[in-house]
Amino acid sequence: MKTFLAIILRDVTLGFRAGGGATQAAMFFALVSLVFALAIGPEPARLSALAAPILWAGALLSALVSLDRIFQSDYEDGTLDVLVETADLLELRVLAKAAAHWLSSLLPLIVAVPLFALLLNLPVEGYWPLLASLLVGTPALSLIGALAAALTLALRRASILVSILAAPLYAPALIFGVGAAEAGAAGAPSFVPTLLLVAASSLFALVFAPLAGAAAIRFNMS
Amino acid sequence: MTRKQKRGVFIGFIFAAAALGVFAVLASLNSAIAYFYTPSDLQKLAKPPAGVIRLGGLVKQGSVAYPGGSTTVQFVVADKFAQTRVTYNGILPDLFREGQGVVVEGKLEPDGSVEASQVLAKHDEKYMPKELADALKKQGVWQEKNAPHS
Amino acid sequence: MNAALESRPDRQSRLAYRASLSLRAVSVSRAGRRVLAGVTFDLSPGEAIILKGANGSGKTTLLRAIAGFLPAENGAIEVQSGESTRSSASDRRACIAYCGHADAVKAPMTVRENLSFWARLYGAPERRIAEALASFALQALADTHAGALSAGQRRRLGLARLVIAAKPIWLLDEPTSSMDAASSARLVALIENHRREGGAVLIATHDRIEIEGARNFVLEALETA
Amino acid sequence: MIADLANPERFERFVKPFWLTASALAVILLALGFYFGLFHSPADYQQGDTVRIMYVHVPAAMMSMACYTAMAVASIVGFVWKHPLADVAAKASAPIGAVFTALALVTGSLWGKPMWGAWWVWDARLTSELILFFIYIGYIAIWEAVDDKIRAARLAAIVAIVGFVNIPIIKFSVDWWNSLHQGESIFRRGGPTIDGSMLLPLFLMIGAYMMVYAALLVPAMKNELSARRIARLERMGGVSGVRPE
Repeated sequence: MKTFLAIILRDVTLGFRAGGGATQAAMFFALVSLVFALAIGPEPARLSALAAPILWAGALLSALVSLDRIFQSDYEDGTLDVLVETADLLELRVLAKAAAHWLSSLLPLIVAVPLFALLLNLPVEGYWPLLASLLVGTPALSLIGALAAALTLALRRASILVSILAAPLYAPALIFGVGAAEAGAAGAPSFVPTLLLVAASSLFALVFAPLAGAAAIRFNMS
Repeated sequence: MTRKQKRGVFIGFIFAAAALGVFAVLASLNSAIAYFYTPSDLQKLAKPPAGVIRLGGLVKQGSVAYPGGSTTVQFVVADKFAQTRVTYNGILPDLFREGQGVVVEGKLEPDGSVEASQVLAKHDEKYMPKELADALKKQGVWQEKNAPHS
Repeated sequence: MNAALESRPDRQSRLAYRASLSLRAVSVSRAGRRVLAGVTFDLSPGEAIILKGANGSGKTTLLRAIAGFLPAENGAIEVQSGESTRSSASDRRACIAYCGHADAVKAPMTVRENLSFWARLYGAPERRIAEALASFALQALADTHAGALSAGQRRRLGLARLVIAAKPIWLLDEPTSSMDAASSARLVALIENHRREGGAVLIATHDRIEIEGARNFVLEALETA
Repeated sequence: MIADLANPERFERFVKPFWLTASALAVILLALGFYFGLFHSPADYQQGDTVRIMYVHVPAAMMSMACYTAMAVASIVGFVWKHPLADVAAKASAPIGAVFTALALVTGSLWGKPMWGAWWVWDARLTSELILFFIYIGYIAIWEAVDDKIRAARLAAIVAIVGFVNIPIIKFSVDWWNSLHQGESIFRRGGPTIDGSMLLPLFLMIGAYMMVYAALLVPAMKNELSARRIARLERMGGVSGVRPE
């Protein structure tokens, strides 16, 4: 547990230091939101209807662009050797790396969501459902992303392949996440059940990502 | 903790997560997560949803009308408990007819009707030669079971 | 075992237990091609082996196979420690510290932060960080960002991990690359101390390295095809 | 015995009779299926002649999932028992399955426009089938990206096994969610809801697609086995042993 926390702490620290990329993910998120807003035009009604999908898509894209950071640098500088060498359970290391990715790349962005929701004219009733669906659903992005990153860690210029592998598995979290945010905003009775499906996406990712990710790392180290 | 104990705890943790995930799915399946709202769903909403919605149900028998002989068509989409009026200006799919299941995409108007931008016909899983259907109808054993599959 | 370690205050007995390594007819393949075949040798406590061989002869492959990163296709790689024989990769790792080509050093962190992260991973007590700094004369650089270190200084920091890990068997891949003479001498001294404590060392290198009583092995192409 | 089949020549000799049979059956069944489907089956009481798209669409959709299942099973076998033939079978299945998936999507789209009134809708069945296509792409991409074929096989196997979760989702999507896509009409309780006169061409086409899969799989596997052997011969480098100096 102590080493688990130590790895998370180190990765989060590295993420926020110069060149760490955590701020890059947040800036990318801002950029995506801005680009969508510009493309859709200033009409408030259209923007407010699309605010939740835009912010979810922005979170997903920010996750995708930050994935190759999860294992690549550790692989290149030899840290991964040490992480594997000292691991009782490699699965827990993968879990720690995914948690660190979520904390450094996605949590700051969720914190910033209310601001962007304001810019995109999201109705007040939509804030809590959107934040809830992001909090429950984005762990799936980090977990699945860690698996995709583990699969491609030995490849140079893997960022596109990482996206190709991760994106199809992101679909349930995205679809149900947006669905829950919209149902919640509309006060529809399907809010809670949809949110449960978002949670299920994260939980299933929690089950298979560490197992498959650890297997992928073992094969990539050999 | 030894490695064996850690592994035991981890496996327990994995199973717990999987069980929770299955539970979440089952709990959510009890209430329909629809591609569309039904007319009764729309009535139950606390606040009418902004933007584009989808409405699914049966085209009510005898409700299809072309006011003013134009291309604008009006009809009523109904389920067992409620109905919603729909206005649409455009080409209807081949399968559109009274009694048939449809999914309508459009904006919910303040008066509770839907201004459709697209009308989709829902097909059921029944496949039958035309001649056979006609024969059955003639014999009077034909049953209208075109309700959307639920 | 850790408890026994903590109870001894003297620096001499950093090593809590001894272990010997034995390879029996080990063959290893990479990418479907056999790289090593019939590798057999023993490494007992207090011993040192220097492994030479041309580029591509499989030195790194052998070290990584022993460290358990890649599987041996045939044969047995075993670590004997006390009564127990460890043959699986994960069991072996408990007795092995591997320093590869890459230093595992994180540039944005200071020297001390790097060391204390390793200390966490290996479950080493805090005081060993100071020992590690001292063993490679890194005290003055302790709060420097690792990114500002020279290649040789980075290498020293990377090798200081051995002090933190405190494992009986060291596997060193080109440890003296980009090191100056003084640093190399420090490494040799560290190795000598490790052997006195009962540790064993396997070094793969092109460089000349003078280690008293070390056995020299060569990896070279087998005659039979 | 099974290990010997990893040799391309022996593999070819062993599977040649199967391949010839499958190819012949594929041609015959396709011809019969098209004949019955286009000329010798009735128009539907609601869909008219558009129903004939079903004879191309339904088998393609079934095979898109069957190929994936075969690929996942072969991946598990390759992962656990490390047998090259299983890796090769999994790899060779992927492009065939991807083509079946694309065919199902395209023919479904052609049917959807006149019937539903839209080329494409984002309902659960269509979306999950599209995701299947992207998983195939990801699987093929990782094979392409990793040079070392043994490692590529293991990593791709992980992708295939993880991606398998999508298969039950496709299958049961029409039951779990209120989808626009119609429900199961063949393998359902109470028997098929398709009239017998339409089932005949449908089953002929399903059989034909299976034979097409087998007929395409065998040469693809053989090619891959040969490519592997060539790669192995090219890489024939020295084997090192250790000796005291």
